[in-house]
Amino acid sequence: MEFRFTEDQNELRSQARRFLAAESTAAHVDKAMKTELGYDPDVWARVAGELGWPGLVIPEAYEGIGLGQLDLHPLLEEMGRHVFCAPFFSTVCLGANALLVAGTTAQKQAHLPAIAAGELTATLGYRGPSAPALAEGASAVTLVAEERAAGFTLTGDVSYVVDGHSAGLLIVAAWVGDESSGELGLFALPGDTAGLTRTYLPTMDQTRRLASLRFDGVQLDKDARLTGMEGGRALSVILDLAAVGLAAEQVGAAEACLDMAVEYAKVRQQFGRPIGSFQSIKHICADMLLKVECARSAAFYASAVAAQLMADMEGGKLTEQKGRELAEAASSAKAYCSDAFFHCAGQSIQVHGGIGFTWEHAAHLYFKRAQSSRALLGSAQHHRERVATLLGLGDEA
Amino acid sequence: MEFRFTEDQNELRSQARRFLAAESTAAHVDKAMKTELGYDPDVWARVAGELGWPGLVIPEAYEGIGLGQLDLHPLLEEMGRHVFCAPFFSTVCLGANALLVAGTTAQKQAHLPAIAAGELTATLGYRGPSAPALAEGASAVTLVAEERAAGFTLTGDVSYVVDGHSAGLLIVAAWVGDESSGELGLFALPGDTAGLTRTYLPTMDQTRRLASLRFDGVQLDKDARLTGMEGGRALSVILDLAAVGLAAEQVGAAEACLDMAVEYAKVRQQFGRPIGSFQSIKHICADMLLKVECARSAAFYASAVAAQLMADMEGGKLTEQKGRELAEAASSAKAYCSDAFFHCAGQSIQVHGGIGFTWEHAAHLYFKRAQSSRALLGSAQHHRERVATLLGLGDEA
Amino acid sequence: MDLELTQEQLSFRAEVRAWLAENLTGRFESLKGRGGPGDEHYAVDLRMDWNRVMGAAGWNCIGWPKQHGGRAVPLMEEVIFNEEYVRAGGPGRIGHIGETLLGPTLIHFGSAAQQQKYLPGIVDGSEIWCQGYSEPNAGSDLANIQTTAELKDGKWVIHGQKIWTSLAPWADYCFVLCRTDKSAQKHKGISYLLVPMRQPGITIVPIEQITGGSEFAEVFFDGATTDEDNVVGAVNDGWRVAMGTLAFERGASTLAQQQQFQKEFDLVVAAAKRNGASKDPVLRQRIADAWIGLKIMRLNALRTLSVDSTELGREASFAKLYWSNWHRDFGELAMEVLGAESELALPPAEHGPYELTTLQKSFLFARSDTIYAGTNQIQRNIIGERALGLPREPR
Amino acid sequence: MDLELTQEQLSFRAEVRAWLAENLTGRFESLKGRGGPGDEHYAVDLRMDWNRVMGAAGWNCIGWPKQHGGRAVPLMEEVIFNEEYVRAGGPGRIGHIGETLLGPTLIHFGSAAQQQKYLPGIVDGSEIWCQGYSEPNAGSDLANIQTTAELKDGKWVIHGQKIWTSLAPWADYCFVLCRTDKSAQKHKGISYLLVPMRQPGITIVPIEQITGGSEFAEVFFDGATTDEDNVVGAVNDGWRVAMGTLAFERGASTLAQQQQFQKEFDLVVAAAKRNGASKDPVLRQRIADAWIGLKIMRLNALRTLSVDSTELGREASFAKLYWSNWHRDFGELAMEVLGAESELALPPAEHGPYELTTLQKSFLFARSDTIYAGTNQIQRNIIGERALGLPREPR
Repeated sequence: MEFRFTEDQNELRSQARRFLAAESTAAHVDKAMKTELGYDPDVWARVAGELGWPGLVIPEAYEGIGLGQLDLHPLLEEMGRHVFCAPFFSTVCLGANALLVAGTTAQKQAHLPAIAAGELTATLGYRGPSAPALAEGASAVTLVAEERAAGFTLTGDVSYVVDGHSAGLLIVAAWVGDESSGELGLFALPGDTAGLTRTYLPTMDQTRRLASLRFDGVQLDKDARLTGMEGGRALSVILDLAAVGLAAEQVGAAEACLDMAVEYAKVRQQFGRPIGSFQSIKHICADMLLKVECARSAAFYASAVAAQLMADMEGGKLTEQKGRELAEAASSAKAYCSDAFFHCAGQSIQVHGGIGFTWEHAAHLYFKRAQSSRALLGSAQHHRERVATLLGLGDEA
Repeated sequence: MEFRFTEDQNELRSQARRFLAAESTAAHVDKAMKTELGYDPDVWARVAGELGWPGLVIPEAYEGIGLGQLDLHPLLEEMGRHVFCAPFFSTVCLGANALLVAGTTAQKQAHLPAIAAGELTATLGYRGPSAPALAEGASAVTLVAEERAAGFTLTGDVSYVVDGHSAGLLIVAAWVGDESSGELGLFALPGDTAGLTRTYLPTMDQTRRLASLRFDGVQLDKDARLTGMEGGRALSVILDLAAVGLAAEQVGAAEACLDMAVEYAKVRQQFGRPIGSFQSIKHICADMLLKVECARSAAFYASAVAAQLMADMEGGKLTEQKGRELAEAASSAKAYCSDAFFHCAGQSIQVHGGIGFTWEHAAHLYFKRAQSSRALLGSAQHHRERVATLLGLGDEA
Repeated sequence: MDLELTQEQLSFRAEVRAWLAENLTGRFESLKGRGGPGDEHYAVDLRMDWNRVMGAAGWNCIGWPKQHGGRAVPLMEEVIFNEEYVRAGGPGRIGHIGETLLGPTLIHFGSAAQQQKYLPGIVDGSEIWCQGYSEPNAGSDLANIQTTAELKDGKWVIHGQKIWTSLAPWADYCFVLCRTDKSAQKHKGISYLLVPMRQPGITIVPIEQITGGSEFAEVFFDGATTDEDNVVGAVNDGWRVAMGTLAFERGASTLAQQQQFQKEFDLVVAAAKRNGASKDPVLRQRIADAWIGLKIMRLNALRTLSVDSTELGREASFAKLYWSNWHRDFGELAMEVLGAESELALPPAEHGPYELTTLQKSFLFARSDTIYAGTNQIQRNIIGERALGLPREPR
Repeated sequence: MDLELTQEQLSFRAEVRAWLAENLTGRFESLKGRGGPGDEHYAVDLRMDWNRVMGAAGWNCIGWPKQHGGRAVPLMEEVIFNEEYVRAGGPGRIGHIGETLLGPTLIHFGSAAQQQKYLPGIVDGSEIWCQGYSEPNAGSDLANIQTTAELKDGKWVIHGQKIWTSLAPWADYCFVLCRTDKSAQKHKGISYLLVPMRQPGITIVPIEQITGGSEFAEVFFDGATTDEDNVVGAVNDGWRVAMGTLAFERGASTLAQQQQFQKEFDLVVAAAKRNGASKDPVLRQRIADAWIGLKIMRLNALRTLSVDSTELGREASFAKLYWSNWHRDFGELAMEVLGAESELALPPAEHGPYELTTLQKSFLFARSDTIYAGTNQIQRNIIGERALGLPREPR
């Protein structure tokens, strides 16, 4: 039994940290987040070209590097740590994962090589703007796909789509027929499909873009539907994989908040001594450390379960039990890491005092990212409720 | 507008503090809590004879002192502060209040003078042992009163009755007919009524006695039913008044925890200085102070609303609005004071370190009392949910 | 205890309400609900006009003694005025630093000449003040200020840097803590100077904050001057004057603030009812808890107002800690109630490049509440040492 | 990362499981699930028998080197043993202080003679140790101990008082921190002595604790003696030895403790299902949160076990703070889930005058978890200073 990062994973982390320390500085972030695109396409081209990150978890059969979700973990931690503005999370954690889970071989062949090469960005949308605030996953879907002889007609709205205004490939969840059918379909379509209107949505956290998609009777061919796995189950697995990725990001970001606070507490003097020598500040930092490392345990374990599930799936032996394990691990990690990151981001501001809430200091970027990550893919409350259900609470009568 | 204690109330508090400092020492409490009765009858006789406390809120028409619920507040704070073991809460806050709210003039005449004189103790029972954990008030009642020509036959169980094994007068809530009738009745009966079995229940908090009552076809006359107010409404008002009283007790007890912790932090030396000079301990104490004073504001306000309601009721002009105000104030106070007392009792142990969890030190008495007070008359969660309902949340659709 | 208003108080309230209904209209309509904390730089010129209208009608400084231009109303009337003002949507008071901090300081510590020169402009609403206390290295440790003032040819010549100064670009004057005796011990050798803001030698650099707004500024003094007699209290006795200023706040405005929070709370309840969060038992708990906390904030303030000023109760010692933590937690709750929607800022067409909703601003700005005017840590020290008598840390 | 057991580990587990199934029966049946923290004084004599049975079968001290009587199994096997032991309901190990604290200390710091004299009794389960560290005025500030030992005629003569000593009435020996040079600075001049408990000059006074039990005792030394060579390490170098003792704990038992907590957690889930609390969304949140916390406790321990001992990760620094706070919060949750029933102790007929349920004991005893073996405050200091490198407080 071994529960630690391998040498290779540590090397990947070091590589990522070197690159991002140079290419995702506060100045880069500030510049990127003020553009509507939300990232620097030149940096993204280098990420794909020099580093090959978009293809990291794409199998070699589809021209990727063929590593697993567990290797993604240190990379995502570093992206969180540097508030990296890039379509990585949308393209890899949402888009590529959706194709890997639910795509047919032909669909994978059609899109994954382009994603791995960095030529195609992608994302997944599922939440309708009118869905109840607490609905999540399938129950938040309001888009409808009417089945025709030649394919499908999609009508309705999807919102809160990460990088939805710029992604080259959109994957959306829709009720086939209507919601009462209970049949959920996943559909892949190019971002410039006729009848589709995409609107960029300004957000409180400017480091991750959201968009809304209006489907005005969009006509899709039959083969736009991802049929590699039943739609409802596939959406659940994809969102779990994405939650695991987001949790890893949150760990790195939380640790950045801790590190900033500790460094500041060591040098900032008040009353003739470093503020970190006062118990109030020292204990705030100690509690942050605890949360960061606990978050890391939860997220890293969830990444391991995700990696096993993907391996099982490739081997054609995905079990109910494994899906349940992933759900449990993903929801635990997302709930814990969301709260941990938010806690650390808030406490980092508190330790920094006045400068902590200025625009000039990076603390606010983390704080806003903590809030947006917390709201994305279901609140901590939603995920805890899911854990309670998985524990069998409430089944007894 | 004035929101402070009057001279008379401060005088009552001083009197109570003097008496209880002498008669409710740690040694007294330890002795009383090891008896099955749970209090010292001689001290109780003096409380009634010398001080007249049992008659404090009983109108002069019934041979009481005729003060209001607001005057009860400082007295209850002091009883909480000294963990006073006596049937005061049961007799006055539950029993006498039940008669005042729901009794007919004849029923008041029959019992209140004896209560005021200290000759009769009383209590109220409503919760069935099989009621769901989260049910409270009427929905926790399982006892049934079958109506006969000559009166009522009571069958079933009531549990968690404060001082129920020793009270001279029992007031119990029961469904008239059966639960589906939706008609709740309150019944007064002597503790030694035939067919009634009373069992003392050992509790984690030994400073307040609970008992269970088994009604094995107990025959009561028609005039045993309290008909001064509709039973369901009456039970709600009585439990609110009791919750307000309990909240006042919690404030005094919480303050005792704070005071003990502060005194200890001033004298206990570690690392060559008083532990209260360390920020960690100092800040714990500061947060306790905040909670104590906020609890006092909430409870004192609730006492004021209770006093107004009782005055309105005596004047025959009790409105729906006033009942609602009491519900809001009582639930707010009970929720906040429960948490505040629990917090302070726990933190007081923490500040005391090792000796804080010994039997010899009084800290454990407060901690157990905090837990039992929190569970009594509905959890903080129950009361917050009630506040949410009163705010109209969830009514919209 | 008596929680009812007297007949006089009821008619005072009616008077305030009527005046506001009649005057806070027309061109001032756009000010409603704006200009509070986190938004203090909003529409400053129009708010200065409004301040003069208030002054002309005698509504500024109503608690001041009559000889200084006030109405000498009792504290409870001040409370009533503030509550009505918030209820009517009255904008953040642009003159509040003059009215609540500098004015009382001058009334208590100032010379007759200073009172005559500076108080009328506050009362009539024509002159705006800002505060020069904090410095980059003097935050929690305020006595560590390094800004100096030297007397040369009958003028104080000032060098140094102040930070977190609200309204600096619009202020006519600033009260500035300066070190006037470098050889003295930390808390000694500080003087309290009144300095005109519109002069060479003063540079104002706005600080962009977490919300994207710039409520605060840095103020650089590079040889700015003020007349010798613009020192309040004795030279080198400014620390005592500054601490006095902080004590003048006695809770009248806390109630107005509580009502401001109530407005934000109502927004959250409305959002919860709209999006279904009001039916969620977990969020219901948190909303009820916030409501109870808000109610207690009000009750605490009423208790503070009900004691004689000579025996300030312990409930006054934690007001800042209490409201700032309540507001911080409330901001978080607001975002949870909004769910996914919590991320959506205002649409770009109508608004600037980064314009947040009221609740988003509240959520973000609340993070500064637990820092400015004494951090949570400092507040807990003060409560522990002053209200509970716990020993100070060895220094 | 590999979370699967190896083939060797699986068969080791099977061996442990089989032995426990066969031996933890009959007269030992009554010990199941008893004797843990808060209950250490339960059925001590029978547990001493059990300890000898364990010893005879070679299950005590399995991680020790073979030359000292252990099996030298790897850390993961120790974990597996502990987990199986808890799963089988194995009682609190009466010899744990000898096995986990004194033994490793002697192996590391002791003389060959000391090792030969004292280790066999721990391994075979015949001798029980207790710890003499804390004193009334040396709690968090352990180095402030005042108990003295003076060398007279080849014997250390000891005077003073120790407190919070578990198992004192049953122990054969105590390792005692004594001041042996009063003129030296605080952390110097302390020696680590091995003292027989059954002698005149030692008085043991049990301390009744919050649960009504008496797990701890005060130990008074009034001229008790021990041989000159019963000092571990050099005279006056005992502080270093004592700190070494504390470092031997590396998480193997944390996993067993986590599993003990899991058993308590299961009791709460069962209660929730029985009384309907499991359907309450607010309590469901808290139960799920506790479960996640418990899972993380296990994951943290696995991480600690997976690193080389030379590079102990930061996740080891907060294990105590984490589990004690988890357990404190869990106790509170347990009471909330039980509701009104949380008050009911065990019926008096069958039980003593004050006999609490398992969950009540856990709830109460958890309040000491955040205090003993380093309070929360001390733990946060250690994390801040050692793991984060923050400066110490000026002393």
